[in-house]
Formats: sequence, C-alpha cells, structure tokens
Amino acid sequence: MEQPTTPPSVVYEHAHHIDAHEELGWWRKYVFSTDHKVIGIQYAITGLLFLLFGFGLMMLMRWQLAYPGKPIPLIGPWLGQSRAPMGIMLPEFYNQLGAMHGTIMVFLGVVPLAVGGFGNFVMPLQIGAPDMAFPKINMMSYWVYYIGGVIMLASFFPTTGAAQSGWTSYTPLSVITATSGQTFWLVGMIFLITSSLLGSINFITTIVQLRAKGLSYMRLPFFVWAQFVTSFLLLLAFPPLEAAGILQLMDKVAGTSFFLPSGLVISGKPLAVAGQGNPLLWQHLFWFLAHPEVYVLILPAMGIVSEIIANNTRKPLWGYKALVYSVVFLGFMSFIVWAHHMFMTGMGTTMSAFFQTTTMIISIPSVVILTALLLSLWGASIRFTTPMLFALAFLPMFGIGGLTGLPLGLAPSDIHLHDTYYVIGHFHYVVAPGTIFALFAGIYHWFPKATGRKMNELLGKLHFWGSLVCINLVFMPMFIQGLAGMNRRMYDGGAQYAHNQGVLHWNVVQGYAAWGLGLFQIFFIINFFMSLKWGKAVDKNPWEATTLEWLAPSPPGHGNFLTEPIVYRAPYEYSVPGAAKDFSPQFEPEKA
Amino acid sequence: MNIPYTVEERPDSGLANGKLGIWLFLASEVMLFGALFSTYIILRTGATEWPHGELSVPLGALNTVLLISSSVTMVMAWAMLKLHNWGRHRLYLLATFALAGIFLVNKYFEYSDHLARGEGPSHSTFLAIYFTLTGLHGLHIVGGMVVMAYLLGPGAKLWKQNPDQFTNRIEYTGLYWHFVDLVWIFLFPVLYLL
Amino acid sequence: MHSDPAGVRASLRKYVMIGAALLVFTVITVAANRLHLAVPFAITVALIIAVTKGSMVAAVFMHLSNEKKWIYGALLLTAIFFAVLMSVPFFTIMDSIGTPQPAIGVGEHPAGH
Amino acid sequence: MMTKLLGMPVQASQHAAEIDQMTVLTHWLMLFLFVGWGAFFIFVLFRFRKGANPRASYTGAKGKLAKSTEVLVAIVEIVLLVGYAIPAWATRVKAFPSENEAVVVRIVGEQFSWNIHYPGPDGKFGRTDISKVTADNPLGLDRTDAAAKDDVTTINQLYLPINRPVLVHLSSKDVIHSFGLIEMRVKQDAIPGMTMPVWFVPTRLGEYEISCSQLCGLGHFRMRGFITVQNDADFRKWFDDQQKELRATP
Ligand code: HEA
Ligand code: HEA
Ligand code: CUA
Ligand SMILES: [Cu+2]
Repeated sequence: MEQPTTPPSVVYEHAHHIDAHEELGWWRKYVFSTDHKVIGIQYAITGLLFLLFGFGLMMLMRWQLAYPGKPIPLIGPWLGQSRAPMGIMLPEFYNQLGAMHGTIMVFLGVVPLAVGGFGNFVMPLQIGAPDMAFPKINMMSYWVYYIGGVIMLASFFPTTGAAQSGWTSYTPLSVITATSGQTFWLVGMIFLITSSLLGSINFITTIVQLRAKGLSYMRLPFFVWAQFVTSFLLLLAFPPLEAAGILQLMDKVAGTSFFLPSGLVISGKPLAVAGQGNPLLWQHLFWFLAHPEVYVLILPAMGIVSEIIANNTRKPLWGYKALVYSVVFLGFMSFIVWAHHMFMTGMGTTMSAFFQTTTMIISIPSVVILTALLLSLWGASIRFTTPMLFALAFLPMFGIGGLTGLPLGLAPSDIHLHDTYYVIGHFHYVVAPGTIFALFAGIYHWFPKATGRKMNELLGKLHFWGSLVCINLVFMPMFIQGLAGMNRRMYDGGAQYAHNQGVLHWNVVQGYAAWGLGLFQIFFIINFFMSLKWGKAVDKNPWEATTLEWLAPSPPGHGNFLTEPIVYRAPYEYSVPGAAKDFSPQFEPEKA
Repeated sequence: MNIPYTVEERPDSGLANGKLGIWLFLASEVMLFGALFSTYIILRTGATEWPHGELSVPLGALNTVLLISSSVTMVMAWAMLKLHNWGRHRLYLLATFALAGIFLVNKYFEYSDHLARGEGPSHSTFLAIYFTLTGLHGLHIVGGMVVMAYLLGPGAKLWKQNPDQFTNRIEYTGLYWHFVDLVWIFLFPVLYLL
Repeated sequence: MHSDPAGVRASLRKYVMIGAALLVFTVITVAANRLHLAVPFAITVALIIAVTKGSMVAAVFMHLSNEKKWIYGALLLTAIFFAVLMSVPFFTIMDSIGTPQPAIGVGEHPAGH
Repeated sequence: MMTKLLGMPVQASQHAAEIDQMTVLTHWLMLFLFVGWGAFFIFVLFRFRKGANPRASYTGAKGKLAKSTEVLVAIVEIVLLVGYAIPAWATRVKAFPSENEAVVVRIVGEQFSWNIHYPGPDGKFGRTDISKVTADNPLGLDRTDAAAKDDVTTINQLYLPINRPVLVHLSSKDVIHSFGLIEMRVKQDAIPGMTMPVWFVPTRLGEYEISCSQLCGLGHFRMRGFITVQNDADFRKWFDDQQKELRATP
C-alpha cells in the first residue's frame, strides 16, 4: 500500500508543557470542549439518556398494548388531559409515542452513541491521531445535535403534542395532520442531519489524513473501517432527507404541495392547496436515506463486536480482508435497495425484480461478515468477560434479525408480512439485541480507557443475562404475531381483529418482558455510576489488547499520546507463534 | 496542541485537511441539490401544465452574469495571494462580495415582485419549486458572504501570522463559491427558460 | 501545479478567458431560448450548455482538472449516487401499476371502462 | 408442517398457498442456516473456552466451509428469487382478470373507513365529483349521471361471490391507507391521487376483515372493513335486493 508518513513533530515536542500551561476553564474543558474525547463522552451520555427516554416511551406503549384502555399505573395521572385523560392513553398519544420512540432511538440514541460517542472517542485513538481533523467543527456538530434533540423533546409540550405520523412521516398524513408536532420534528431533523454531515466530514478527513506513521489502510482496526464506511453513508445519504425535510416543511408552513396530489378531501372538505404533488416522492427520498441509515446503525456495532471478539479470543480475526471488502460493498449496495420498503406502493415487475435482487445481494456481505466473526472463534481461547458476552450475543441476535429480513426482501412473501409485527421483530432483533448489545459491549470494553476504571463484572453479568432473556421475550413473540397477521402501529394492539385473537395474549408477556428489561437496566446504571468512583483502577492496557488506543494513558490527556505512536504490524496480532506474550500490540517494535 | 496537515499536505494523500473537508462538504451539497432537482423533474413530468415566462429572463441572465463574474474575481483573489499581492487580493475579494450583494438585491426585487402580485410559494407547483430552490440557493449565497466578510474583516489577520493557511482558507471559500455559482448555472435554465 | 507563482501567473489569463467563455455561453442559452425550440430539444440544448459551463467552472476555477486521487474518488462515488438519486423520478412514475387520478374525479369517470 | 409451525391464518384465496409456500421455503432456509451456525457457535463456545484451550491458535480455522455456505446461501436466494418471487409478483401485478369475467369494485379509503362502490348491472361506474361529497355521499357520486343510477355503494362492507376473480380499483381520498386482506394474502397501499388495480380469487366462504395496514392517523387501529364471501346465488340475491332498494328510493 502507500508509504508510511511522518506527522510533523510539532505535535509531540511540547506534549508535556501544554497540559501544564493551557489550563482551560471549566466551561472550555467540559462543555464547549474541542477535545474529541470530551465530545465523544458528551455524545455518549446524551445518547444514553435519549435511549433511556425512548425506552421509557416504549414501556408506556407496551402497557397500552398489554392492557388496552386501562389507566396507566403511576405515570398515567401525570400525563395530562390531552394525552391520557384519567390515565387512559389516547390514540393520538399512542401514535406520538410510536413516532417519537422510533425517531429518538434511531437519530438521537443509537447514531449519536455509536458514531458520535464511540466514533469520536475511539477512532482517533485507534489511528494514533492527536484529535479530530477539525476540532471546532466537531464541537459544533455536538451542539447542533443537542439543539436538534431539544427541539424534538420540546415538541411534546404543546398540548397538540409531538409528531404522530410514525418515524417515517409519510405524506400526506404528516402534512395534513394539523398539529405543530410535525413541524418541530422536521426542524429537529434538519438540525440532526446537519450535525451528522459535519461529523461525517470530520471522520473521513481524520481517517484519511491523520493515521499514524505505519498505519496503512489494511492495518486499520476493523472498527475504523466500519466508521469510515458509515461516514460515507451519512455524508451522501443524509442530504436527500434534508432536502425532503425542507420540502415537507414548505408544505407544512408555506402552503406548498410538493407531496400533496390534487383533489384531496379531508373530513369531507376539499383541501385548498395547489395540488399536483406526489406523495410517493417523500417515501423515495425518505428511504433513500433510511435504508443506508439502518446500516449506519449496524456497521459501528459490527466494528465494536469485531474489536472485542479479537481481544477476547486472543487470536486474529478470521478473514480480515474479507471483512473489509464486505463492509465496503455493504455500504455501496445500501444505496440501491431502498424501495424494498415500498413493495406495496404499486410497484411493477421491473422495479420489484430490481429491488428484490439488490436486497438479496446485500444480504451476502452480511453473511460473510457474520461467518468471518463466527469462524474467528475457532481455535480461540475465549475469555467470557462482560463485554465479550454482549459481543457474542450479538452474533445470533443479529443472525435472527438478518435472516428474518430475507422473507421481507422477497416481495410476494412481504405481501403478508409488510407492516406487521414481523417487520418490527426483524428490525428490533438487529437494532436492540443487535446494535444495543454491541453498544453495551463497547461501553464495558472502553470504559477503562475513558475513566481509568473497570466496570463491575458481577453487575455486568447480571445485566447481560437478564437483558438477554427479557429482550428475547419481547421480540421473539413478534414473529408469531406478525405471521398471524397482526399489524404494527395499532393503538389497541389489534384487539378488534379476528385473526389476532390467537396471539393477543403475547402482548401481556411482552409487556412484562419489557418492564423486566427495564429493571435489568438498573444494574447497568448502578454499575456505570458506581464504577466511575469505585471501579477497579487500571493501567493503560487492562485487556491486553493490541490496538493503538491502549498505548495512550487511561484516561488519555489532551493530545492523547505521550510519544508519537508508530505502527509496526496488523491490528490483531494475538498469540503470534514464538512471541513472549499472547498479544503483540501494533505499537510495539519488533524486538531483536 | 497542533493538528497535523492543517496547512501542509500529507505526502501520501497529497492533501491538506481542509481541502478534503471542503470537497466532502461539496459532495454532500451535490446530493442535497440533487434531491431537489430530482423533485423538480418528477413534479414537472407529472404536471398537467407548466407555466412559461413567469420569470424575468433579463433579470435571471443578469444574475448569471453577476455570479460568473464573481467566480472569476474569487479565483483571482486566490491567485493574487499566491503572488503575494495583498492589495489586489483585497480588491478582488471585495468585488466578489459586492457582486454577491448585487445578486441578492436583484433576487429581492424578483421575490417582492411576485409576492406583491400575491404569487407566493403556495400559488402553484412551479412557484413552490422556484421559491424553494432559489431560496435555498440564496441562503448559500448569504453563507458565502458571511465567510467572505469574515475573511475581509477579522479573519484577515491570519495573513500576517500564517500566510499559507490564509491562502488555503481563501481557496476553500473559493471552492464553495464556485459550487454555488455552478448550482446557479443549472438553476437559471431550469427555472427561467424551460 | 498552482503552488509556484509562475504557474499561477500563467493561469491568470486562463481564468479570465474561461470567465468570458461562460458569459458567451450564457448569451447563447438565452438566445437559444428565444428561438422557441420544441420542448425536448430545448431541454437538451439548455442542459448541454449548462453541463459544459458547469464542467468549465469545476475544471478550471475549482482546479478539478488537476486534483488528488482522494478527491476524484470521493467525487466519483458522489457522481454514482447522484445518478441513483436522479433515477428516483424514474422509479416513482415509470413502473407503477397505478394510474394517476384523484380518488374522486371532477366530472370524469374514474375507472376505465 | 412449517405452515402449521408458522401459524399463519387460513388461506382464503387462490394465490394464498403460493405465497405461503414462499414464506415457508424461506423459513426453511433460515432455520437451516440458524441451526447450522447455532450448533457450530455453541460447540465453539464450549470447546474453545479459556479453560479448555488456554493457548489460542494464531492461524485459527482453515478450510472452505465458509465459502461453501456463502455460495450455498447465494444459490438458494437465486432460486427463491428467480423460481418463486419474481414470477409470483408478476402474476400479482400483471395478469389482471378481464373486466367482463371479474367482479369489479371501486374501493376508496378515507380516514377511517372504506367506501365501496359497485358499478351496477350496466358495468359502468357513475360519475363522482368532489363538490358532491356529503356525509351521506362520501364518494361524491352524482346520481343524475345515467351510469350512476344503478351503482351500489356500501361503507366498510364488501360482498363477494366465491371462486370468481375480483378486480378492485383502489384509491384514497386523503392519506395513504393500505388495503390488507390477511386471509386472502392481499395487501396494497391506497395512494391519494392514484388508482391501483388489485385482484384475487376468494376460495373460501365466510366472513373476513379488511384491515388497514398503513398508519393513517389516530383512527388507524379501527379502520376495519368486512368481507362476506358468499356462493353465487346468495351474492346475486344481495345484489338484486340492492337494485330494488335503489329503484324504490328515487
Ligand atoms: C440495523 C438495522 C437493519 C439491518 C442491518 C437490516 C438488514 C436487513 N433488512 Fe431490514 N429493516 C430495518 C433495519 C435493518 N434491516 C428497519 C428499521 C426496518 C423497518 C423500517 C420501518 O418500516 O419502520 C426494516 C425493514 C426491512 C424491510 C421492509 C419490510 C416491510 O416494511 O415490509 C425489508 C425488506 O426487504 C428488510 C430487509 C432487510 C434485509 C434483507 C437485511 C439484510 O441486510 C440482512 C442480512 C443478514 C443476514 C442474512 C444474517 C446472516 C446470518 C447468519 C449467517 C446466521 C448467523 C447465525 C448464528 C450466529 C447463530 N428490512
Ligand atoms: C435504534 C432503534 C430502536 C431501538 C434500540 C428500539 C428499542 C426497543 N423498541 Fe422500538 N422501534 C424503533 C426503533 C428502535 N426501537 C422504530 C424505528 C420503530 C417504529 C416506529 C414507527 O412505527 O414509526 C419502533 C417501534 C417499536 C414497537 C412497535 C410499536 C407499534 O408499532 O405500535 C415496539 C413494540 O413493542 C417497540 C419496542 C421496543 C423495545 C421494547 C425496545 C427495547 O429493546 C429497548 C431497550 C432499550 C434499552 C436497553 C436502553 C437502555 C438504556 C440505558 C439503560 C441507558 C442508561 C443511561 C445512562 C447510564 C446514563 N419498538
Ligand atoms: Cu387507514 Cu390505516
Ligand atoms: Cu431497508
């Protein structure tokens, strides 16, 4: 590949002085910081809080699904007349919860945590950079995200409530529903997208420009590759949704009709707009973003899992090159499968054949990645640490989620499954026990680097086993319900329909499982805060890992490394025959 | 702490950070305007009729001329820095700023003319597209002017401290500015002529 | 190439010439419009001129005629996905089993008989 | 066996079996892969735990197992695509029954009900007009139009004869709905501004439901219609009764 390059020595000349001299004020150090590690932690904490909030919304919904029309205990009375009179949830409020759960989990929870948090904190360390290429833009992207989040949250306060047309915001419904929630949603989305764009420019530039000496592309940790591809997805797929958001905002506030066809009759009255718009255009622009977006949710997770598997199997990843090529191919293909979400919109033969084929093709690199990770376990010496447990669970869970994508990707079987709980089950298996587990794994794995302390193993294992059981009890029954034909986004859980009667009782089971899942998160929260103070103090490299971030002090200071990092080998050189230790870090020179 | 390659080029990529950054930004802009052009095509082909001659071609052509000229002055402003001719650089950058300003004034007249006739964006699909596309483009012009104002004003100090970095900034601003010009080159025929 | 002052000085003329050429093309576009060509033809002509102008701006003012491989790579990728994006209109209308029609027509027969 | 296992609802239309067969085949593939990999996974976790294998092997797995599973998955997917999915979809969206042999119905979704419109014995749908829309006449049917005189309209109740193709012209007045007939394995979005053809052949007598399958607002969950599949004689009788009623009320 290309020749190793020398970063200018200025960086390290004064490394020691700088900390002593430039004592930044509290605000500059923790709030308006330009340090990628602080920004990463800000992203991660904000993301976690949003995940918790999104989960809270979901627990309300699961109550309503389990016991339709019964007053919500404890919280019910606090929700207010416009949402839940006498504690009984209104259908409009259920729809708000659904739309906001989806939006918050995807755009305010997982992406900020996986990309903004882990990407920001870990990636520059792993490539041996002193910081991101554009630290000020990095700070800006966090604050733009923050504003977007505040706008989204604020949308709950007006009595007409938050957006209620699903996270997909299909037109014309989203436009003609005469409440302010959707306007908040659109403005919020524009901020969130802008933030992601700023972030992705920064990531790509950093990876291309700031790799340490000797760190060629084929020596990059897989996590960095995953972030690299993810950034391209963000960079090129988000702008169309930004455009679409602007157009829908025009429809909402300026009375245009980009997405409204002529001749609409709303509650018996003709709608007074110019018309001639196209409702399907929104769906195309939305899914043009949102399909790549789902890979934005999964690729960083795959990256995290690969790091942890390599570390805890004590051997190199199997088929590193195949992994890299697959992830690049996956990223590329994800731009041409979007209309598999739209088979039921009246698609003819050519288009459906095209999108079914691309959808089947895109499943192949996922199979390759999963297979490579599975085969990596062969011949290993597996340490069952908490991060490893989460990472291992990721494999079959993602497997279930991915495999159930196949019948959805074939248009005829999608006729029966589209918009049922089968779809909900499919993607939750990839994003919840998939991505969320990978994120937990990452937190347990990199917590020592960020804080200098380890998290508690016992609490971690309780958290793991409890979550694993509960989360499967929430999502596994969804396949049964979906196959029976139960539709998603049903305020009463589909209680009116004859075909659902045999599967309604699962709603109660899922309810308990969801609250149980909530309880087990308490172990995590306790562990998180306790370990900050009382966790076992650790040195630079507690996991005996090989990648560059473990060369920096824990926690790393401003500028990250004390000496210039130089890379001598591939990322996962564990158990090298003849070596003294079972790990040979990238940063250690060959000893003669 | 210094970030490597803010000014000098990284040997293996041949780029400074900002250069790659600005091009990536422009790539995302291509996708942004791409989606809008796509919308235009779809609404246009789906429309039963499409108005002609709603917009003033002379004004539009004048604006095209203004933006093209501003692109020339912008690239000259950069070239003058390369030649270490600070005075000329200031002149050209100021000219670019002024041309952009005139463009906006023109646009203002066009907008107010339509609005005075009660033809806002909700009037027809054509006007909806017209206002959205030119409005967004106008915002890009404003953004460019803000950056230029900064580089003419407080940002100019950098020339004394680090002339190479300042030259790079002008180059990146220029790249952005040419892109805004490029978008207009497409907007003009699409909205005014076809 | 542009880094040395001599190279830059040599380019100055080129910038002005390209600027002038762009202005000429603008005049041509407007003039062609005066001819009131048939619509598909007019669109083709206008787009060809616009693409030419755009390429001139990109190649010369933005120095794209002489860039580094990373920039070309990023732009190539963008161009591919841009092409996909421009196919959205095609996907939206060309291969639909439906026919455009309001649910309740104004004085027309909605179902084809 | 798998059909049972999956617990899918009864098949009440001609093409339902074909669609279910695809679902079943795909689930066999999924099950096969999952069990295969799952067994491997569990074995490996057990065999290569630290206690059992204190020193990891640098080279790890060898052999072509990986490549052959990947090729296998690809081949099965191609078979599913070319052999089943693409042709099955083509008959759904291309091989429409002719209007003479089929029962033709217009169905227009609105928040939150299904308006059903039969053309009457003349086989012609009457004119509809936005300005004629009222609470009693949600379709805006213009009864002064000759073709409209014999048109039968109902709300949320679709009557169909058994074993005859049904051709639905589907559209929507306001937002996107989805015409979902779970037992018939039919689902098609109703998109405002568009008319979509949908067809199927009911093959089982009884009462079924139309379930709106696209979020369409706060009443989405209760946007339920009913289908009665009758034998030909009963259907004709119902239809004639409707005609009589129409003639009785001028
Ligand atoms: C991270 C998110 C993510 C990921 C990775 C995927 C991956 C895939 N998705 Fe999914 N999808 C979503 C998130 C995701 N999806 C979301 C959010 C929705 C719904 C949006 C909405 O409507 O609200 C959706 C909806 C959705 C639909 C639309 C359904 C409908 O609305 O009717 C379709 C249809 O084709 C589809 C297909 C696929 C396919 C084929 C894959 C493939 O890429 C999967 C490939 C993976 C495999 C094939 C697994 C390989 C497994 C093994 C080799 C076995 C390993 C086993 C062990 C270890 C034991 N998805
Ligand atoms: C990334 C995406 C994501 C994630 C992670 C989740 C997670 C979960 N989702 Fe979500 N969901 C969506 C995206 C997601 N969902 C989307 C897009 C929809 C469709 C919306 C629509 O219809 O428009 C949806 C819809 C949806 C429905 C269907 C509603 C309906 O159709 O009516 C249901 C039903 O049960 C559901 C349940 C759950 C549950 C139980 C979880 C659980 O797995 C949640 C588990 C959460 C955690 C485990 C978080 C724990 C966090 C902490 C413990 C933080 C600690 C904090 C600190 C230390 C500071 N979701
Ligand atoms: Cu109509 Cu949902
Ligand atoms: Cu998808």
